[in-house]
Amino acid sequence: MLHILNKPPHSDAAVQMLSTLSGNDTIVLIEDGVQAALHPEWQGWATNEVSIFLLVEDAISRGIHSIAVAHGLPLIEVDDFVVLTEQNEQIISWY
Amino acid sequence: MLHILNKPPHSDAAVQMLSTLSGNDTIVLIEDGVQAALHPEWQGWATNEVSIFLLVEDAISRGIHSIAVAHGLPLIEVDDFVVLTEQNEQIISWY
Amino acid sequence: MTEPNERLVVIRHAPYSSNELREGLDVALVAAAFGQAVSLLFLGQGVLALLKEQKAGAPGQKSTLPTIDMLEMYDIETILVPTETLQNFNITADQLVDGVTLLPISDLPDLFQRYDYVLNF
Amino acid sequence: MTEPNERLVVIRHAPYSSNELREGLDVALVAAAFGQAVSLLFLGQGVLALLKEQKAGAPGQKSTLPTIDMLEMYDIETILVPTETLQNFNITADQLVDGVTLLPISDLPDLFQRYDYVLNF
Amino acid sequence: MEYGLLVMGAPYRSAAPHSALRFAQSVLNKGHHIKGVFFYQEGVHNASQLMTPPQDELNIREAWVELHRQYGVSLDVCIAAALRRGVMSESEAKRHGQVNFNLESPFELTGLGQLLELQQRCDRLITFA
Amino acid sequence: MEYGLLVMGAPYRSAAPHSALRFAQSVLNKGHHIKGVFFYQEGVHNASQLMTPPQDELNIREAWVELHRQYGVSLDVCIAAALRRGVMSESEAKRHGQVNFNLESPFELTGLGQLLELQQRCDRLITFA
Repeated sequence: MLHILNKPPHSDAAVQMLSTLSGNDTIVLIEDGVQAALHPEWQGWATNEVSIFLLVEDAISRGIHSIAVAHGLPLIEVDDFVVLTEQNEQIISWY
Repeated sequence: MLHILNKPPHSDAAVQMLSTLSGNDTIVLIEDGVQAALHPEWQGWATNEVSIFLLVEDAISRGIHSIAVAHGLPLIEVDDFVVLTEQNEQIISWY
Repeated sequence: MTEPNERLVVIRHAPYSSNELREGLDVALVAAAFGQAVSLLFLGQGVLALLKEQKAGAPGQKSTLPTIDMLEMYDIETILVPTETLQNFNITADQLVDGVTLLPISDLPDLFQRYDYVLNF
Repeated sequence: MTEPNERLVVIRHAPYSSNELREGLDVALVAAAFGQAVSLLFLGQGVLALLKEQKAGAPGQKSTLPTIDMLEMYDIETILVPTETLQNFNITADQLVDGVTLLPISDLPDLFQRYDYVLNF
Repeated sequence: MEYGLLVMGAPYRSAAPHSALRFAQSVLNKGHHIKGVFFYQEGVHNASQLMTPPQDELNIREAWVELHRQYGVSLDVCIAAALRRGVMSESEAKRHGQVNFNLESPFELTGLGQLLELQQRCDRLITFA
Repeated sequence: MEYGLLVMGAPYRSAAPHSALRFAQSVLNKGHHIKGVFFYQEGVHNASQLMTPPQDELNIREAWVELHRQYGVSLDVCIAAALRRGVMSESEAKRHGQVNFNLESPFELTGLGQLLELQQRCDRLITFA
C-alpha cells in the first residue's frame, strides 16, 4: 500500500497514517509532509519495513532540501512518485 | 486581554495561545475549542489567574454539554461573550 | 470477508467546524444507494460525529447526527471506531450512538488491506 | 517603547500550503506603507517562512521569500521569533534570513500587551 | 461601543461565518453599533451571490445582507483576495473581460487599507476565522 | 494504466491543485491515461471562471482546461458541493433564477456517483486535498 502525506509529521493526519501502516507499505511525503526531514525523532522514521520518500521539489521550495540531504533521506522526483503509484494498487492520501 | 479559541485544545492554535497568556487574561472557547471539556489534562485548565469560559451553544451542539457540566466548567451564553468583549480592550482570536 | 466492491470510507473531521464530515458521509450514502457494501471508519476528530448528545447547532447550522442515525436505513451497518481513539478523547462507548463497533487500533493495518476501495475524508 | 499606532502582525502559517502566509504579510506591508510602525511575530509553522534556502516551488507556485526579503525596504525591521519555536523545528538561527530577532517564548505575554493593534494570521 | 468584525472563513469550510453572525446579532441586540464587517482570505466567499444551498439550509450571504439592511452594517470585501478566488463585481468583471459576476451591493470591493482603518475607528475588532 | 484524480482543495487555500496538476503532467508524460478529474468539497472552486489571479500567477482553472484540451481529460465537478459554494453552470443558474454563472465547459457538473464510477473504472485513483 502507498500512503501520501501532505501534512506536518505531528499533525492528526500523520498520526492517523502511522496507525494504519503495514509492513512493506511505502510513504511519499509531499507538500508540508517534507517537514518530517526536520524531525529525526518522528515516529515514522523508526518504522522498519516501511519505505519513506520525500518529494524533492517540495523539499527544495520549502528550504529544507540540504537538511534532508544531510540526514541522508531518500528524495524522489515527481516521475518516481508516479512509478510508486504504478507499483501499488492501493493508494491512500492523508491530508 | 481576551483570547478566543475555536480549535481543539491540542492544536497549534491552542498551544500558541497558551504561550501568550498573561495573568488576568480571559479565554472564551468557541466552536471546536469547547473540546477542551473532554480533556481535564489540558494545560489551559492548570493556568491560574486565567478565566476560561465555554460557549454553551457550541458545547450543546457538539454533544459535550453534560460532560462540561459534570466537570463543573463555566458555560456562557453568546450575550456573556459580548460582555467579555466589552470588558477587554485587547481581543485576539486563535484559529 | 471481502464482498465484491466492498468500500471503506474514512471520516476524520468533526461536526460543525466544516462541511468535510457531511460530504464524506454523502459519499458513503451514495455508494450504499448504488448497492455497494460500505463500511465507515471514524478516526481522530471524526469520532466526535458519533456523540449521541449532539443537538442542533447555532442558528442556520445543520446537524449531521440525523445522517448518522440514518446509516442503518441505508444498510451501512459497519461503523468502526478504534478503542484508543475514544480513550484519547476520554469518551466511553455508551456516549456514542448505537451500532458502533470498537476495534483495537492495532487492527487498522489489516483493516485497510481488506477493502477494494478506500476513500479518506 | 510603544509608538503611536504600533501594530503587531502574527504569522502562523507555512509557505506554499495555503495563501494565509502571503495574505498575512500583505496586511503588514499595507500598514507599513500607511506609515504605521509594524512588528512581525512568527509562531509555529510560520517560522518556516523565514528559512533562507527556500526556492521557487512547483510550476505556478509563487514563493513568499521575495516578500520576506522586502520587509526592510518597507521599514518593517522588527521580525520576532521565539527561540523555543526554532528549537521545536530543530532549526538554527543561521538557517533563517537576516534580520530576525530571537526572543524567549516567556516574553510573549508582555509582547502582546505592548501593542495597540494585534492581528493574528 | 463601536465594533468591527474581520471574517476570514468561507461558508462550508469553516464555522467562522456562523459564529460571526451570531456574535453580531448579540452585539446589536445589546445596543452596540457595528461599523463594518471586513471579509478577507477565504472569507470573501461569503459575498458570492451564486451560493445556492439546499432549501433547508441557511444562505449565509443573505444573512449578511439582512444584517446590512436592518442595521446598516457595511460589508467590505478585500478586492485582491476576492479576485484571485473568483469573487467580483460587475465593474471588476468588465475590467477583466468577464461577462458574468457574483458580487453585488451591499457587498463592496475595497482595499486592505479599509481593514486597518476599521480597526482604528472601532473600539473592538473581533476576528472570526 | 488508467488514472483518476480526486481534487478536494481550493486554489489559495491548499496546495492540492498544484500537486494534482504536477502529478497529472508526469502521469501523462509517462504514457498513462487519465480518465478524469473529480472536483469535490473545496475543490469545486478550481472550476470558477471568475478566478482572476494577478498576471504573474498561474490561473489554475486555465491549467486544468489545458490538460483537457491536450489530453481529453474529463473535468467533473460535484454538483451539490458546487452549488452550495457558489459554483454553477449557465443551465443551473437558470434553474435557480440567477442571471450570472461561473462554470463552463470543459468543466461539467455531475453527481457523486461519477466519483464512485471513476474509482471503479480506473486502475488508480489518487486524492489531492
